[in-house]
Amino acid sequence: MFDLLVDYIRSGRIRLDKTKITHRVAYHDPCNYGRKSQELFGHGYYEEPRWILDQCISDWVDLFPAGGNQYCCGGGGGTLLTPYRDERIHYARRKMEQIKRTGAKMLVVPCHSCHGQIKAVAETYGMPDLRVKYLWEVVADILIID
Amino acid sequence: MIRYALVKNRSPVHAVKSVLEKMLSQKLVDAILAAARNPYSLLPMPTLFCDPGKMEGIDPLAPVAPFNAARQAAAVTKQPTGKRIALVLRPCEQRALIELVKLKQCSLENVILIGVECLGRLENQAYIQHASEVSDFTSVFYKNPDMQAEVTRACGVCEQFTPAGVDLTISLLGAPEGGVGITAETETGDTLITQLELAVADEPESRAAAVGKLLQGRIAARDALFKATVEKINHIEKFQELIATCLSCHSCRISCPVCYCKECVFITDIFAHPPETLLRRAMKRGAVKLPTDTTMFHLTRLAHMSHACVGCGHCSSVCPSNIPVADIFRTVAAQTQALFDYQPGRDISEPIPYLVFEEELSESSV
Amino acid sequence: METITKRYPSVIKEQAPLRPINSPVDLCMACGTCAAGCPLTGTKGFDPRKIVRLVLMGRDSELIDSKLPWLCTMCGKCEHACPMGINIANLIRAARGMVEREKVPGMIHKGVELGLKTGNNLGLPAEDFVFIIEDVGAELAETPGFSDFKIPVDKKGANLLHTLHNKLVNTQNEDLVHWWKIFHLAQEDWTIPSQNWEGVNWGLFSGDDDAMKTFIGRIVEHMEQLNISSLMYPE
Amino acid sequence: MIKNTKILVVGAGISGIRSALDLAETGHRVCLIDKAPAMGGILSQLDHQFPDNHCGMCRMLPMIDRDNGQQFCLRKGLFHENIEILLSTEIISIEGNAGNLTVTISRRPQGVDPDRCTGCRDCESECNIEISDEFSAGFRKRKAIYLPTPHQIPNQRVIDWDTCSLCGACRDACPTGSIDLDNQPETLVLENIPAVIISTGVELYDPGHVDLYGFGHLPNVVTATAFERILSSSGPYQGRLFRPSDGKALKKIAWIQCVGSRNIMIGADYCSTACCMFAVKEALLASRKIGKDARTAIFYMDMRTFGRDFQRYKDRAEKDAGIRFVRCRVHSIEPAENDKDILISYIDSSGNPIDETFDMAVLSTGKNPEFQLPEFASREGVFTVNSARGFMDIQGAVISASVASEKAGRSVSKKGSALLQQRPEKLYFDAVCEEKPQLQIVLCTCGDFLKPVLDWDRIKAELKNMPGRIEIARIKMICDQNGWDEMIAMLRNTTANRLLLAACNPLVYLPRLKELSQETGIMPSLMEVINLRSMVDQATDLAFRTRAVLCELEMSIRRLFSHNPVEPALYPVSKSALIVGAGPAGLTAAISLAVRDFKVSLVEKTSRLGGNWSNIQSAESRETIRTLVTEVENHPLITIHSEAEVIQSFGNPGRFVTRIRSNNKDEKSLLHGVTILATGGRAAETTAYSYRKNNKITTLFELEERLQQPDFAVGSNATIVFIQCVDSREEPRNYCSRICCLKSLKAAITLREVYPQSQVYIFYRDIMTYGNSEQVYTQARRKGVMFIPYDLENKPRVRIESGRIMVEGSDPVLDEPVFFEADLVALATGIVPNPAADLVSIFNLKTTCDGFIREADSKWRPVDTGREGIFICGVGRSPSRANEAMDEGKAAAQRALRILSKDTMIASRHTARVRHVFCSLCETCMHVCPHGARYMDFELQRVQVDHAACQGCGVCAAGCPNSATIIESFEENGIMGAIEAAL
Amino acid sequence: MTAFEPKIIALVCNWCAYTAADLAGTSRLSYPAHIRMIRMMCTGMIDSKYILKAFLDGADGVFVGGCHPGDCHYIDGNLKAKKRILGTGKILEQFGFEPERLRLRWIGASEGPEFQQNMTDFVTAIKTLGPGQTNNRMVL
Repeated sequence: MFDLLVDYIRSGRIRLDKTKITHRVAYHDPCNYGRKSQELFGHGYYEEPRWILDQCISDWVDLFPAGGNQYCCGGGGGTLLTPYRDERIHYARRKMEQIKRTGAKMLVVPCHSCHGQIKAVAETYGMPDLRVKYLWEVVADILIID
Repeated sequence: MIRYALVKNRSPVHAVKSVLEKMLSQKLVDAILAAARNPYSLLPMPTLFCDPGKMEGIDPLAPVAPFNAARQAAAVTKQPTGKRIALVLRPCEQRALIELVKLKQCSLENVILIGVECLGRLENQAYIQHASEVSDFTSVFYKNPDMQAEVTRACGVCEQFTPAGVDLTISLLGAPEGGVGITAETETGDTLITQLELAVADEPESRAAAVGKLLQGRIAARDALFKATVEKINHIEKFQELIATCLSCHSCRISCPVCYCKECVFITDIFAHPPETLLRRAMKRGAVKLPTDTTMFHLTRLAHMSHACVGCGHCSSVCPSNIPVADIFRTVAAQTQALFDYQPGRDISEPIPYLVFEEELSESSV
Repeated sequence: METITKRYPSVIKEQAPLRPINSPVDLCMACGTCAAGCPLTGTKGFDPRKIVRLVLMGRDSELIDSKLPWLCTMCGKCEHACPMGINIANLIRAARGMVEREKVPGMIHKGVELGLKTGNNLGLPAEDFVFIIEDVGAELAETPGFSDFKIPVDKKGANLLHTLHNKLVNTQNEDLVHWWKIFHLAQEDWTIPSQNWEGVNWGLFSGDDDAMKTFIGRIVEHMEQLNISSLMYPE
Repeated sequence: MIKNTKILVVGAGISGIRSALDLAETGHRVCLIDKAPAMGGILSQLDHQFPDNHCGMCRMLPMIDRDNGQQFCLRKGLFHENIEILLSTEIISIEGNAGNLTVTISRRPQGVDPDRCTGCRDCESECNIEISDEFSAGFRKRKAIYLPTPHQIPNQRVIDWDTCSLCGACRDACPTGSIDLDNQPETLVLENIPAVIISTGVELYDPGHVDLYGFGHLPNVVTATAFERILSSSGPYQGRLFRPSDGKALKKIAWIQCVGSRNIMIGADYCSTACCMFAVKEALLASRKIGKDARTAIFYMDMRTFGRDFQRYKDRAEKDAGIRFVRCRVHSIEPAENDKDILISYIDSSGNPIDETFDMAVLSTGKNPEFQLPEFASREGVFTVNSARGFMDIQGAVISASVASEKAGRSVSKKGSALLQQRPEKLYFDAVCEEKPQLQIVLCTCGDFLKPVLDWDRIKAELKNMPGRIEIARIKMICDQNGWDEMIAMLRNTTANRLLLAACNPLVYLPRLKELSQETGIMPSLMEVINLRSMVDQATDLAFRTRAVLCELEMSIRRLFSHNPVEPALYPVSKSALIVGAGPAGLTAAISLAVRDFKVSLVEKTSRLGGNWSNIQSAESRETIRTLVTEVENHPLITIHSEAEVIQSFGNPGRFVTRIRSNNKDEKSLLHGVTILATGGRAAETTAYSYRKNNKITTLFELEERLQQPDFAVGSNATIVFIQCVDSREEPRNYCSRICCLKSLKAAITLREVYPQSQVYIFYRDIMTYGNSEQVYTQARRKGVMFIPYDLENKPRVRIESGRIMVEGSDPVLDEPVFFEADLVALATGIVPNPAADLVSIFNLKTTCDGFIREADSKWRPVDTGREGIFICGVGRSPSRANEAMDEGKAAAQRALRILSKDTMIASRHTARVRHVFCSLCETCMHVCPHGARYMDFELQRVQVDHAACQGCGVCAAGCPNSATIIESFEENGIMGAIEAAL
Repeated sequence: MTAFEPKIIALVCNWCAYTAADLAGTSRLSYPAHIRMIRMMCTGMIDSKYILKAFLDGADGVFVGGCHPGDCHYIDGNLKAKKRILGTGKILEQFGFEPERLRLRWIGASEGPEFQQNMTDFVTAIKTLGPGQTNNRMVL
């Protein structure tokens, strides 16, 4: 998926308008594309999404810690499908604090679980206006249509 | 347990003499060092007795001491002789002796310490005057409280007139007419009381009161002296005024029982300046008084020995220039001894302050 | 399912179910790194160190019978810093797999079963699915710049097989279009299967290896059938 | 090609310095090289070291023949006649055979001529390159031309060729033309090198390699070395505890242990040994500096306080300084909400998660797992110091350095190319004391610098007024070769017997005075150097400045005239040793000395050699000790006195007389030059945990013996419980015995191997597998041994119920009680020293409160005692493992060789002298002497000074009321004269 | 009237304070030129006579710089010095010398800035106290 987007952008098959998003955006590394991928396939997708973001947005920031040592949003491993909602919300506190601290208005994730989880708990953590977008959604939003 | 025995005789002097004679004749000791008059002088001098028949002039109670006998006591106990010696000393002498033991100048091995309660001593001339007038001046002195006025200034402010830490104490305060109390403070002393077959008794009730009264007076006098002396020395100029007449004769240091040096540093090469040094000094300052280092001498002596000063006052007694050396020493010593919580002669196991250092490495600085 | 590692006698633990993931559980020094790093520590008694300790003590069943494995997201942060390289997430997944299927909480197992039966975790029939995506596709075609957009369903020989996360099909249809826009503009040769389009492998979550294999097998089958060279998988 | 019969020591850190000095002091010539431009290694960055929180590095300097080296702070540099030092130098290759190596070295020029550099710093200000300064751990920036350490002597700048752009700005700015930008390294081939010692130390792990600690990202996460700089007054904040990000005063600091250690994922299956204590020390120092507001915490796995005094040190840190010890390895470090503080999440002892913010986190970084020794380190004839293999504390490094010197020295002497040499030159000069003192003053005008800033007419005139015969000469610049030659030429023609050099930094000149002395015949002790330059720098107006200079001159004049050197008595050295105790340490020491052709008398209390160790331990260790015993028994130079003990001893280093008595009451006197005490220890006894109430409850030592019995058996399903730290690491026996953990682990592994069905539990407080022995711990876990930590409040309990042994405890991880029926319980009772009170009083030494014989200094002189010539090693000094005890034996032997290798004991300058005519024998001096260098001569009734042991500190002189004791060169009249002159 | 330029004697230990002074010097940390430094091998070598002599000869202050406790090259010479200086100071105090004029400080070899600070502080303190009792007076 990352490879595909990188390929599209790099080869010029799609063109992006970097001026469209002006507010601050934060990026969240999903466990699956990072640590899990690193463990199973020997490559963690850390650089690729960041390169894509560089092409899309001028003011995007990393959470800290990010990459291999990032915090899980709390929605992975199928927990969204379990009835343990309170625990899941509690789980997300670290991630949400990180997001809050960046002052970003939008969080970009490349994962459906993270997307679902963060959207679901944003209000609990006092960020009802936080927009959560898929990485490809961001790309799709700023496509230059001839 | 402290045992009190009462010895009665014609006079306290005879009572003491009888006990000491008995000690020698019963061979409880091989020798006794005690103050005694000899046929040539009215002044009792420390005398080493081996024959009980020779103890005629013995008078350890005599209110006079031409010098502090600690040095003489040390002289007879410097090296072990294998003989058992009893030392009859005044409290200040005995305390000085303890200091000398700590300074390895003598040893108390095989020594029996007999302390004499001392109500003070008179200056030599005053004593000779009285002694030539009365036959048993010692008894007169103890009977007559007014005689206190005549004791030396050092004795007048001495609050340690009762011996402590000795085997036997000979005391007069509270004892009935013609008698002396003998108290055993140690096991050795206790055995001696038994061996001498002394009559054990309850300590007279009057004793505590008498001791207390004297002590009170002495403390008051001492504090007054401290106050007065501080006023005289609390600026180096005032102090120089006080010692202006010092001849650098070093009598004070020679008479001092705890100034134990074989030779004083002030007569060594350290202070024997070559002419060019003296000239250089004069050149730099315009003028120098000779001999030099007088103030230095007194301050150094304070630095070296004030922690060990027992307050016997002999330094003042011997000073040809009437400098109140003892007043200065006692006043300063009170400070240095308090600083190190040190009391000279109190306890033989109490180390000299300059020989013990904090084991715990504290990081504070002065 | 066989009983889990009987810690003692431990000779047989090499064959024990919680071990096959090649996890050096024995090396644990109970240092606390995992517990310190886990956002869940303290929640309902959860703590990755305890999980490892229970396994070490041969008390796996206590772990399996609890809901602890289901709280963990298997995010792997614990093992990221583990100085002994103990693979705790896999331990959790193995534990999940050993739970009696009926006791699997929530809709995971149901989803798996539906998925196995119908090809997607929602149990959505193919016609309904094609209807939904074509409806969304038609909507996109009304957007400027995408007038010629059409969803290629079951296109043979396409370059790229696009599977979908069921929630986009189910409740969040509006998020379907992002990729489509990109594909369209990139002039990608892509296709969506009408059957077995499920892009989420809940077998991974339930610890059910067989189910997981079946799901993957189906996708591979698709690619072979349709002669498609690459796969776009949402997870 | 350079023929160079020097032993090469590579690495001038603490180990290298120790090795170089060891060899230099035994008469070898040494070349000490380091690739850095300054000496000292990592210790140059540490002002304070555990376990006393102080330095004292100078205590490593020679104590015998002090005049061969310097008498000032070792951080300033090392100066010794027999040691040549090459900095910025690296080894390229080592060829040849043991005993005759050819070593190729490459030496980079330093760029600045030390003779010409005046330290003006103009070069630095002109340099436009700025990089992070290594010495200050990056807290400061430095230029490409810079001072590597602030304290080194000479303190001229060097050029960092790696960053220098060769722009030439510095060269143009230099007023004395001392900069040369030719950066070609010089390659030297050294032939005939008899031995090489590798003491390069280890590299530290870079925590920036992992994404866990935020190192490099969060400015308030620093390494322990960097924190050391923050603590230092030569550090970035002059010793005040500020934090880097915002200069906020530090209050709350966390130490994170095992960063880069005990982590098999990065290939670090070892413990870095020193970091635990290092962290405790830093926390303690920080707490003291901060005061009552300090909140310090150490996050650890096992607190490895395995040294003799370490546990009490840690306890004090905990109780007195309130340092919090948190048993949790930290996962990662994050910024706190305000982005400046840092956030640490951990679990407390009950498993509760806690988030805590700190002002700063300090990472206890260990050895870099990627670090490897160069290939040539394994060559024959090349000896590697253990501290170059793994991180070590100072004591360990110092001992291992002496072990390497012992090996190198032994190999050299074996090969017949021994370099032992008696010093040729004549130290004491004829009849100086008979001559009239005459003084030559040499004033260096520092080029033209001093001419205008002083009133020279007045100086001349005033000097005429000063007492004594004085001549004055002015030389333009004595620090350059011309000036120096000019001065020597002038001094050769003078009749002066005293010299006052008024120049600049005296520390630069002090090491050269000996050379000057040989050229001119003036005794080194009759020379003085004063710093004219700094006086001039301080004072502002001419008159004031001139007066200051005159004062200083007169002060020195007065002191020089007071010097009155006398020749002290020399005495021959008895070339034999007495060794007490024939355990591994004693035996090793005996062999070390015997192979060097010194006679050894080995006194052993029991009838058997080998000590406690001969019947336990691994087969390999048993074999080692058996070989050692055979070797000792068969060595012609070793006389064994078994079933004998020492009853009396007196004498001085080089000349002791000791009486020994054997069991059959025979007495014998031995004359020997040195004494080595290796009195050993034994298994501690216990009454805890129902010991002896059931024969299945044994001590660890008994179990070890039983494991060797062929009939040893437990049931195949047996449950075996080990309990560590029995009666240890708590008062009254509050020390770690060092050996028990390893023994228990090995026994547990054996049991698990023999009885795979068994269950083995180890109750422990902290597993003390420091260094590579960590691998044994890892292996034990891999073998399925179960570890259950306990603390003093929660010890396991052992009960016997109708013959069954019940062990109860609790598992803090699961926070649950645990309960076993045990088939075997092994109690790790630890070791206690053999009673040594008699010996200690015979030799006038001291013991610790636990009865171990106390060394002179636990860091710098670990195998010396307070008395020169008497050495200690093995368990009698401190708990140690057999290999460590044997190392100590070697180290002690090496120390002893300093004395044995001399024919006569030579006193150094500045020793004390007693003027017997004044001495009152009060013994104050004897009491205060820190080196036991005085004794009462009962025959002569005199206090005598042992001139070899006397270090000239002068405490005796200050204690002596009438100056019966004086210190040469510090005579009282000289100092009093100087005071007079100063005012 | 000219400004008061105090005369100060500093008795410093060879191993630490003297080294720190050297470090201060080479680090260009200047300190007042009123200080006449006398190098001792150890502060434990300082005889009480030196301090008395200095004050009697007109010193306005005496500074003693020794190693931090535990750092002493000779084990505990600095602690011995501390005791002696304490006693000597007490005596001087009796004769009107302000205790502030005699100062003992621990300065480590690497503490160049501390040395500078200590010197500056001491000179300032002495200047505040004014001339000592013996300044320009005849001492017998």
